[in-house]
Amino acid sequence: MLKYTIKRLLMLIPVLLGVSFFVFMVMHLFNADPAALMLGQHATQAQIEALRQQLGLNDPIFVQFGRFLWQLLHGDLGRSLMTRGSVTEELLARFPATIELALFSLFIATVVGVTAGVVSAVKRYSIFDYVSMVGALLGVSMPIFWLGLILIIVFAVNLHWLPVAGRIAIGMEPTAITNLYLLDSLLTGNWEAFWSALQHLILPGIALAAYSMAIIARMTRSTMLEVIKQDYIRTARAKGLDEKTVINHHALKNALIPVVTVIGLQLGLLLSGAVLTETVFSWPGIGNYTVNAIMASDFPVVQGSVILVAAVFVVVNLLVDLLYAYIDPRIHYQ
Amino acid sequence: MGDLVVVENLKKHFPVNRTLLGKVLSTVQAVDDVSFTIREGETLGLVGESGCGKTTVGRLVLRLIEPTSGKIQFAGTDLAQVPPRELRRLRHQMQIIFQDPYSSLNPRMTVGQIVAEPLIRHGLARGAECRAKVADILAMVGLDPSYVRRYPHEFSGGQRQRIGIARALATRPRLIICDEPVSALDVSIQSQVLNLLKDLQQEFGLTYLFIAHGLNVVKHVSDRVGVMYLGKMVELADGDELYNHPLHPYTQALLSAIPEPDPTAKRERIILTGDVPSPINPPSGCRFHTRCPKVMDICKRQEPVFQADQSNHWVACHLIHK
Amino acid sequence: GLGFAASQKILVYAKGADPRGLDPAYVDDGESGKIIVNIYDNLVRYKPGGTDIQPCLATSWTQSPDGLVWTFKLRKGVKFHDGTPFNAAAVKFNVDRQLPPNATDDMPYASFTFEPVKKVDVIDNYTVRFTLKHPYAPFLANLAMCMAAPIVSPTAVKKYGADYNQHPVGTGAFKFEKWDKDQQIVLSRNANYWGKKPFADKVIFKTTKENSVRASEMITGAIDMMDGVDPNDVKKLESSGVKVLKKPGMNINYMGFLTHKKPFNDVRVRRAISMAINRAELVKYLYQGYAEVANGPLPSFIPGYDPKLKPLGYNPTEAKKLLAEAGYKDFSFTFITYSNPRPYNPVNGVKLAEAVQAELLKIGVKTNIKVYPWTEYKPVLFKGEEGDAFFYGWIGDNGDADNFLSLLDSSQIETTLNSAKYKNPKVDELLRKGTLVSNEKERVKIYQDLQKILVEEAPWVFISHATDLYAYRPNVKGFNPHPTGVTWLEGTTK
Amino acid sequence: MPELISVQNLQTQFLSDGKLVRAVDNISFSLQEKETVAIVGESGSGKSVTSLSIMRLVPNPPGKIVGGQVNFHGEDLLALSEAKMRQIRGNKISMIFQEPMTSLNPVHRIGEQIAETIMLHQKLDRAAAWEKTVALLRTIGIPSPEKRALDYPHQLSGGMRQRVMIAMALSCHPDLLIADEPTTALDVTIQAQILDLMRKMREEFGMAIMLITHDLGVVAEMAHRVLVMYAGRIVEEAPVQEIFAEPLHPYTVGLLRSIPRLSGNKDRLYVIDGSVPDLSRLPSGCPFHPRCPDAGPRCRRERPELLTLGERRRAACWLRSGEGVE
Amino acid sequence: MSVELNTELKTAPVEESSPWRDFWKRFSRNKVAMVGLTILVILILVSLFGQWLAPYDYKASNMPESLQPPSAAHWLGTDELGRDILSRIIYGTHISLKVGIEAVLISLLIGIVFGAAAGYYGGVVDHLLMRLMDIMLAFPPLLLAITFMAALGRGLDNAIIAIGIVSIPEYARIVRGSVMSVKENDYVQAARAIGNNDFQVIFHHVIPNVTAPIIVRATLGFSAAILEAAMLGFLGLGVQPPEAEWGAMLGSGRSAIFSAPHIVTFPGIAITVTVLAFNLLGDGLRDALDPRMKQ
Ligand SMILES: Nc1ncnc2c1ncn2[C@@H]1O[C@H](COP(=O)(O)OP(=O)(O)OP(=O)(O)O)[C@@H](O)[C@H]1O
Ligand SMILES: Nc1ncnc2c1ncn2[C@@H]1O[C@H](COP(=O)(O)OP(=O)(O)OP(=O)(O)O)[C@@H](O)[C@H]1O
Ligand SMILES: [Mg+2]
Ligand SMILES: [Mg+2]
Ligand code: NI
Repeated sequence: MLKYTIKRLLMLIPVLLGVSFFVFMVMHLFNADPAALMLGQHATQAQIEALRQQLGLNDPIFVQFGRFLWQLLHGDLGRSLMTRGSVTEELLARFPATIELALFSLFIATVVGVTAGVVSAVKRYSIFDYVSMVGALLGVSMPIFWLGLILIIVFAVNLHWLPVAGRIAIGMEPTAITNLYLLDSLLTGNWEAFWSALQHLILPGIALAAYSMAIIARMTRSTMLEVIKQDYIRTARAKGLDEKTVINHHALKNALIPVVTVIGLQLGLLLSGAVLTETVFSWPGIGNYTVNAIMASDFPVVQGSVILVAAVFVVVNLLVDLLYAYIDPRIHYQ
Repeated sequence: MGDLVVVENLKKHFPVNRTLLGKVLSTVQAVDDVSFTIREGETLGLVGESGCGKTTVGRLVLRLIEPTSGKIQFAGTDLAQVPPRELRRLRHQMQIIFQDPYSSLNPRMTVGQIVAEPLIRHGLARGAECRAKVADILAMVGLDPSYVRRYPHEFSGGQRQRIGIARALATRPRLIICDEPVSALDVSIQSQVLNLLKDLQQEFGLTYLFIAHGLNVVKHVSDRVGVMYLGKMVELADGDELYNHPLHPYTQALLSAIPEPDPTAKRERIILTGDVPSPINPPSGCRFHTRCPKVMDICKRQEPVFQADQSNHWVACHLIHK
Repeated sequence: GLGFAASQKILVYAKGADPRGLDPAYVDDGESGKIIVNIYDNLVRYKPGGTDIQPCLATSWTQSPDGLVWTFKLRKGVKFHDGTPFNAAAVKFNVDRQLPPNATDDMPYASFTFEPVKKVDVIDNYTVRFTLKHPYAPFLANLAMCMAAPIVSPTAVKKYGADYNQHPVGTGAFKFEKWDKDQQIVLSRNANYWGKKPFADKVIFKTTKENSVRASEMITGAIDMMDGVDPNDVKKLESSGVKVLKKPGMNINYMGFLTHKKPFNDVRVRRAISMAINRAELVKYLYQGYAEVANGPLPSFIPGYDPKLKPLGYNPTEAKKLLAEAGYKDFSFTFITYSNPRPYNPVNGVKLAEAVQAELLKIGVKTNIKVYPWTEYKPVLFKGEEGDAFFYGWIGDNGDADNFLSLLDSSQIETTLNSAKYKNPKVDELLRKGTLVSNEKERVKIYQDLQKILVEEAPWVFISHATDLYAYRPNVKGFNPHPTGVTWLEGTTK
Repeated sequence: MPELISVQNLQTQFLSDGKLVRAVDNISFSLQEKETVAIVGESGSGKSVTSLSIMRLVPNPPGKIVGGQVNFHGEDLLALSEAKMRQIRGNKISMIFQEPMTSLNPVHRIGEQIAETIMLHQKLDRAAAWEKTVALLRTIGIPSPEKRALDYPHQLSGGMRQRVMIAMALSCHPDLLIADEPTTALDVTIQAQILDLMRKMREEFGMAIMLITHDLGVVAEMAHRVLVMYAGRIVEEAPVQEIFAEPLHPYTVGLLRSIPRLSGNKDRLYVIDGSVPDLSRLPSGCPFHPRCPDAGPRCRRERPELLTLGERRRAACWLRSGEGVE
Repeated sequence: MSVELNTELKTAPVEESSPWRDFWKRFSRNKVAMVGLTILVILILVSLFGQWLAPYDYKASNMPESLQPPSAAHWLGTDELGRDILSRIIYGTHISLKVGIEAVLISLLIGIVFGAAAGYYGGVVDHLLMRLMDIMLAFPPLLLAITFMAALGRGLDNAIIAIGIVSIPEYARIVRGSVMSVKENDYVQAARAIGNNDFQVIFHHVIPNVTAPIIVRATLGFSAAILEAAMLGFLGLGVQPPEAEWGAMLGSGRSAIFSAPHIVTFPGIAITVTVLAFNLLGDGLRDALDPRMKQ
């Protein structure tokens, strides 16, 4: 297992390298001139040219990529054209918000999705089954941003049940430890903040989770149906085990194995879905930031955030694979 | 009659574990140094337990997979050497029938297309002539020629096996490899197919390499029988000779393990202990030594030679060749 | 912190985007300005509601008769938030860092604001002298701007270096406390403020990107005030008990013609198109009344505005006639426009273009629309090759007429500013005169003449001045946004 | 010997693809204590469904037991509550399945899977159950059972897995063991090992065995009595010696003659024409009549009942009814 | 000839059938899938004949009638420029279906070639292609599409290309997996045994048998593509005005969400219904094409 882990970690290097190269190249197809962008409306052509020279934009592309990689190795993603801030810092400042939202959504999606999937499979063709599967279909069919707007109108503006936008009520921020507000407020025992953070998470969390929840529910249902048909389930029943044990002890773990992979993939989708959810809910995360950067052609930021998200995605999938190996003893890694 | 197929020192090692850079770490020695001949018009039976390399031998003989080393002579041509284009031309002389009647027919093709394809590929017939030939062949294997438009899934296992046979027969081959053609069939259907194969052999003078793990079936159809264990041929002899005087302890155990459908028959059973070892790391010396009831010291160290006696009974065992 | 004590007085101001930064030397966006004015003071400051100048860190000033030397007396006893004293050396530091050779290329407002400055001298601890290269009438107004001119703490700039943008230190009514990116910026009361003591203990500038979401927060009471109210939301806000402030904005929303090439090098064609557009209808429906029809480039409250100026009126028949005269039958041309809303055009460039397109169709002029995102738009405009006409606008920086009118100065063709590539020696001449003359009356006269020429020549279709829309909770008092788009919040109470 | 279980008029149906399949169609038979009865028949003839019906494990939907009784220790199993039935499964009646590869749960250790049954039915605590598990594994000839108990199924060979299945089935000393093709998936030499083990266990535990297979060799070797099924029905029943010596039903006759034998000659084999009928579209009359060389008009018309012929024999064929086929 | 014909000839089913007919039989039994198909057929008709169906010109603005709620004259109301929303939605159908079809075609064609090559040849080819796919898979799709858009420039065609490129890896993977498993089938061996060359084997025997998962993925791909295009439209990266794309309608209409909620509601419903129809169809296809549903 350890050897496998190391091997997989080594495999990350070419993938991440490829990812960086890919993004870098794509970004250089950009139409806009970063120097012109930095200088704003009073700039002259000469000034722009001077800045291009200074930024090394006139060097051959591979030299630029080499420089970019070298900086990347030092954790330096360059500076934003808009704010002049270090992209690494700007991203890290927003990353916890995105992670919190994505994890929370993943949590909702997993808990609700798996439960609904299992119950649907066990009570196949019941009302519950139909309702949850129709729900799941809607979940994969509705555009996130539309759902988000509707949730805001209904639950925040009309019903006043939940806050409209933002991460937490003004001034309630818990002492920063991880910058995940839910976690921080728990760690510091700040219940008021916890409650507020939770309330703020619910609507964006649901909007973001809807798609993944649906996928997970459908996936769980179908693998569960598959597993229930297996011989070993028949064996378990033949032993005289009651239905609950059969499902929970014998079926669920097997059914979850493929579901785990899907859940891992969902995190990637959640990170990218966050782009829109964050826009709609003014969530101060990297999705929102990236969209702004794209609108502003702030390409170091776009480049940095895409690399960051891809790296997270790759690492998460590595973790999922390891987890997979852990729950499925058949996968025997030398 | 001469030898249609001569196989010498045939080896096939599958790489199973590679490093990141593609270096092979371990191999499955699926077929290891096997030699035998098949005479024109005879049936050579091949038995052995699951995974011992029977299928691999069959595919090697047709060169559907590339041998690691060794020689395969078909009607005087060394198949291991001929270029692909020529090999494809040779293919109409040698065909194969598979074990699984479900996966061996392309589900998207009609019976007619399936049977006609080899004819068309080899330019043996086209158009109306081809259709007539297909009808002939179908009739030959006992299928109604009106079935040409149907798809394989509309047939029962036995019928599908006949379609497979029809496809193999289409080019009038000299050699047919039968890779467990009846293992997947019900008892009552099995006999239909076995009889058919026999009839066809008589009619066309076909040569069969008949692979199976049911020893009674093999005995029934074969003139000579080879026994394989873990990638090696351990014994090869005339059918009756082999069944009446098995020399290799494995053959003896195998024969005694077959449940005879006769409650009155009382035979001394040899029950082997343990499982077939992995072909990835086969035991040293004689590969059977880990389970052999008559194991000697030498068996663990030295590989026995595959040798024949006067009556052409080949065996690889230290007990025999002292 | 563990939240704010309940007794604290907190004002929450929601806006649409994070500032680019909080170092006035390095920013050029309105969002930054809104916060900067509350952290920093300038030497001079606009009077509430207009662009007249009043003392601030400078208590008084004198100008040499030739208009080249300005001497400022500075306020005594003022301290920066980091405890260092404000004095003449600090002022000199502030200006020097934005003058060659210190100025860097990415200081967007340095050259605009301090271009005429030759040098700055410290006369004594509380007296500072600016020497200009040539007389420049808007100089004082520029010193009141929220870009480049606010006075930063030299110690802090040296301390934080490139990161100063994130750690502003000024002398203003509020101290910078923290900045949660894209979420909020928290300022706290400067208890040692030299001026009127601010009411609020904390001011929070919250970032809520979507207009409608921000309005929703207003309705639910999550925030105290906001800017960037979408005209569509006004009714909903008002019906929810929220107060909506409508202030004439310091901007101009226009459609420019590329005057250096066919067909719009012909003034008749320009005039014809101008007359074919029913601007009143645009204002009424597209902007739902939250804009004023422009009679020329200047908003009404800017000195130099001419209430008597007659714009080219809506007259499709005349327009057709003019076109025929100029020989343009079956006329068609291409607009370029931007994809996003702008302060002068709160619906976006596309919708405006589509509306104009529909108008022109009525006189049989067919048009194509080409859309660019904002950041790509400016370089395209600069090249002047794409399209025949373009949509654009201007937000005034300093409330000076020159700031608007110099957009048609032929010397500004070189920069992106004169996108219409309009060249008229008479206009250039009048503009030059306007910056040199310091007599108010004389200046107004010059600019009024100038505007008459512009209306006749029609390099632009002057469409509208967008109304700035703000909303605030009814319990908020003293919320008084300035026409420049910023709001000093020290007097705001709740 | 006293009767252990008696199945009467058992009927099980499936609804598959909109068609009704009478997988088990009104069959009756019984097993004595300690007796081994083999059920033979071609694929799809209803052997597995019969055994699953006794265990009440027929997947529902699509299957359903629609009639009959299964008397076991004086109770009708089909009428028991689900909870009562669970106490019988794995305890009084246990089952081994054909596929040793898939019948064990891949994600649990084999020791746990055996111990689970023991804990459930014998109310033992974990440690005691584990001890018993290890002992059982030793009995079935698994080397170093303490270590092997911690293995996952995929770490064992097919033969070992089937042994584990047997150990699991025997862990509570059942009165009846149902073995559904326990060796079909195994190699001949391994099959011999397993059959040998089953014989030993039969002696040691003294349970009755219902052995399902289609391999007549296995039958000859293991069974006391044989039931032949065809298309969901029992067509013949006889003690093992007699059925091989003198089969009564033409299907049994054909079956016996169509298998090639080691001792047999190399002539053409006997052929039962045609193929097993589709259970959802059974021919009228005797379901075997289209393939029967001796069928007469009556066979096409009327379905023959299972008639008792002689002391311990039954057959369902007009030829044997004394009434003829005309 | 001495081989006798068997009686099984007589008992075998006689009716002519084909896999497609069977498939259609199974499929048409699935009511939900039929609903999906019906909706799609309607949408396709609408997209083909939209010009004649739409009550107004989708780009004709009429300022005095802006932001009207649904009424008899404008069934779904009007937008900020007074354009008829129904007409715009009808017109948008064409664009959405175009996005779906073209994006899927792009990813399908490239994906099949990559996947078939990787799956059939294995080894180095497989390794190289799949590492490339891994790299692309490392990006969340929307983000990757946006990145491409940032580079390619905005506009519908670029959006379609971006969306198409982004899902190539998924198709390649599916095709590769299916090819690898189909390759194991004896009929592929048989095809080689009767003298087919690689090309013939791949195109006659392998590809036709991997269509089921590809078709299913493609139907779901339509919906994914439509949703992604809508997202790009929402962000303002999609079509050029005054074209009517649903996502863009939603995006530009969201400022009026309080004063005229209908201008976002209807395009939202249009997207949901279309995507739903594709999903229903995809589910139905999956069931109907599932080999386990065959006997
Ligand atoms: N393509 C392959 N790659 C790796 N190993 C293989 C491959 N094909 C066969 N083997 C291995 O080679 C050995 C021999 O396989 P083969 O299929 O020839 O056995 P067999 O005697 O036909 O078995 P069975 O009776 O199960 O069909 C087995 O261990 C098998 O796992
Ligand atoms: N889950 C099921 N759904 C539908 N039909 C079923 C199901 N299980 C069994 N059947 C049908 O019941 C009939 C009897 O099946 P059964 O499994 O008892 O046969 P068998 O004699 O055990 O065959 P085999 O030797 O292949 O195991 C078959 O025709 C089969 O199609
Ligand atoms: Mg084989
Ligand atoms: Mg069975
Ligand atoms: Ni003949």
